[in-house]
Amino acid sequence: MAKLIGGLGTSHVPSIGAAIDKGLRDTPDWKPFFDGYIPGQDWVKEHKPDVAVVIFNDHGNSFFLDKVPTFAVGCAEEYRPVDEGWGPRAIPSFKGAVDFSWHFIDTLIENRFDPMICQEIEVDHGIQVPMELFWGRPAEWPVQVVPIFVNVIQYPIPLPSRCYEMGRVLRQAIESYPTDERFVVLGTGGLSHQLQGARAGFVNPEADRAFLNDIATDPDKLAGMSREQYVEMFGSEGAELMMWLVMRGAMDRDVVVRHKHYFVPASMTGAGMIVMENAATASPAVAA
Amino acid sequence: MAKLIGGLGTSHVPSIGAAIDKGLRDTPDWKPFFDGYIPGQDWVKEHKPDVAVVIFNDHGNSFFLDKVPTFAVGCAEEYRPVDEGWGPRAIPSFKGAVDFSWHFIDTLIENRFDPMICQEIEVDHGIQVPMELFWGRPAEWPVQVVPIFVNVIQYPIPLPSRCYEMGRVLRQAIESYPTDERFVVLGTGGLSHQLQGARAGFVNPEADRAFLNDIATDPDKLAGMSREQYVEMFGSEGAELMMWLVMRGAMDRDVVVRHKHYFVPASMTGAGMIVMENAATASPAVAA
Amino acid sequence: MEEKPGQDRIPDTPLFDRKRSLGGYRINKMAMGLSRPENREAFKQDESAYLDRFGLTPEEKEAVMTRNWREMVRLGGNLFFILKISAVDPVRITEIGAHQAGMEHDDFLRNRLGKKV
Amino acid sequence: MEEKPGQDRIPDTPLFDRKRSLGGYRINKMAMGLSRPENREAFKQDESAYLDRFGLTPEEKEAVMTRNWREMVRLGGNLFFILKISAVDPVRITEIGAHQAGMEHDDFLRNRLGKKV
Ligand SMILES: [Fe+3]
Ligand SMILES: [Fe+3]
Repeated sequence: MAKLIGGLGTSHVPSIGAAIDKGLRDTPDWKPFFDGYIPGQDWVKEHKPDVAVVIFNDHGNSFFLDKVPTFAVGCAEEYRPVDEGWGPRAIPSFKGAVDFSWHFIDTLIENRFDPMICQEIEVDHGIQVPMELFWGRPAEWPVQVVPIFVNVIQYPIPLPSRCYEMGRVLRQAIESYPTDERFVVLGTGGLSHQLQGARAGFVNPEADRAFLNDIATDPDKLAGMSREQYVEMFGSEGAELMMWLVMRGAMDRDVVVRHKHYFVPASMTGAGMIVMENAATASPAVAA
Repeated sequence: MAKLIGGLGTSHVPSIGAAIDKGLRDTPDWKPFFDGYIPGQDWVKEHKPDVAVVIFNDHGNSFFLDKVPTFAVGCAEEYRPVDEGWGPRAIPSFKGAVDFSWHFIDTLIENRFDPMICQEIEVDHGIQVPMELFWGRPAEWPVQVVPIFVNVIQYPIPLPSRCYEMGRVLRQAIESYPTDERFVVLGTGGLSHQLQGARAGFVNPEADRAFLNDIATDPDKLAGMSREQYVEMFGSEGAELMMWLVMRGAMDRDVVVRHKHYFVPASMTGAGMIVMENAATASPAVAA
Repeated sequence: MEEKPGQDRIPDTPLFDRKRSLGGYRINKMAMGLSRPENREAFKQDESAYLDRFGLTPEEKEAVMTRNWREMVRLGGNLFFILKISAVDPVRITEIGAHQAGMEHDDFLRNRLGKKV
Repeated sequence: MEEKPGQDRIPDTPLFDRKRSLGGYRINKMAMGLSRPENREAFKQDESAYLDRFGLTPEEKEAVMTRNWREMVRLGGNLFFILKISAVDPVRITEIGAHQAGMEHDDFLRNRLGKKV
């Protein structure tokens, strides 16, 4: 059976992609941010996952307001970068883990989830940036992906606890998948930021740092919070942080934190990263 | 609070609409079919519902295979007839119960359903035909509608029991909606038919008649059946009959059957109709 | 876990599962296109060119152009999509059914649908 | 039942609820259009004509043409859509933030984002 080897969390701010594209990686503004991801990249190189399940939200690029899915799961052969206004970015397309995607969709339906099933869809910075942060900018991505889109823009957005539940179903799908492939799950989005209204520019480094602790040690608390508490604590767009709960829900109760990184502000956002392994099957490496 | 005054069930075969359009209502082929709906139309005239929640499936008209939602709920001001290949039919557009739709969507999300939210969408014979069968062909529809689209075409389709559960949430939404509007819920689709494969033309009048009994008296049995049992018993397309369970799930355990009608074949389909009221609040009229 | 439908365990009943949805994607997309009047016109004017626009394989093209419904379904065509071909080139749904069943039309009406013909 | 978000009970934090999604539909659709190169060209060539194609009201048009971000958001514009205007007419996201906050840019960077400017 397939195996879950790690849970990764990261912000997916579009400016990160723009900074890479413009060659700003080593400028004073960006270097400390990018350097913080080196241990995460090393972890990926060492553990060589075959499949990355990436949870993110579309930002008005693949979906318009006419039809907003609460959860959408991709099962395409290929996911091309979408034109967000500046033309599609010059990064390789993502190859889909097609067969696992369908298996996951079957498992979701059997477990009373109601996903939209996407055989053809383009993807925005929500998945691009996390992939670049952990895998760099290869000529071809060395992993196949399963994109999970969550509506965190138009209300009603899903409950945090529903995201957490979805993670449990994802774990079940991985462990019932008859290959020996190695899976990582990436929760993306956040941390605190607000782009709209007079509170624009709100960041909450203290809450962000607490979140990076709690996601490892007390995820039930985070899953029990209301949507409104997310907005209050992390800002109107920071509420997308609840997508990390899908990743966390796929993991065991007890995890080991391998790496962790926090930087503020990346553009207008508190930016964070975490690498976790299930404690029961963790590699012998020293914790961060 | 709003009130559920009845649960209606009916087939939604496209040929029914075509027969009306071509003026074939009173031909020998169609008259017995249409006459059977007169009591249903009388019931609607007498009970004057304000809002009709209609559960149906799109038939490759509003959605393509690129993105297939398991459940989609409309919250638009207006739903126009879609061009199914013969041009949009010359029937009035449907007016949406916009505010209730959003209330229902909120209630679904709070109850761990994951609908797609549709502010702009056209509708096919899946809703058109049931509306015409119960309300005739008025210049303007005298009710507002809430369309619920269910994927019953591309596998995995939802579990019958999940449809039934959705009905309970619908009931909760109606009874927590602060107006005095009168709601009917229409389950549509079926009964037995198969359009594809060497078993094309399969109908099962015996199973259909049993279904029309069980939907009133033993819905738990129908909700407990597997998807495969639906296909086996009602044909590959007859499996859409499970959408009646959303309607039935919105009703009480005990119902009174006001009217019932069965006719086979309408085109290639076993066609059925039912009108039910909750026993506890049923009008004093004599049962059918 | 209930047994998964979509694996054709019911005789002569092809379910529209991942395999067919993927395999039939081109045919169904072409047919979905017929819900636009300008595409219906294009289909009528030059069917072969219209089919090429959607990248149909020679096998798929042949099935469509010969109105071989059984073959279209075998290749992943779904009736709800391919039925739109009958909006351009009329044929009754019962004829499509009879063709798939491998029966004469009257025989199909009588023995499958129980009609008195 | 938890309290429903989307009712602006958090100060200065407009949530994108049914009211804003409906109210901002035209502005957001217009902005979504800018993800196509031919529309970006049309916007550049004749912004007013491009906005008219999406049926913007005079109030909405005024807000877009004066790059009044605060007003666009008040009218239901959502940042993820209207940000695409900055792909055609460049402006930094922090300037958009500062405008909505009613602050000078440097002040915004320093006091909201904690930057040393
Ligand atoms: Fe985001
Ligand atoms: Fe149907």
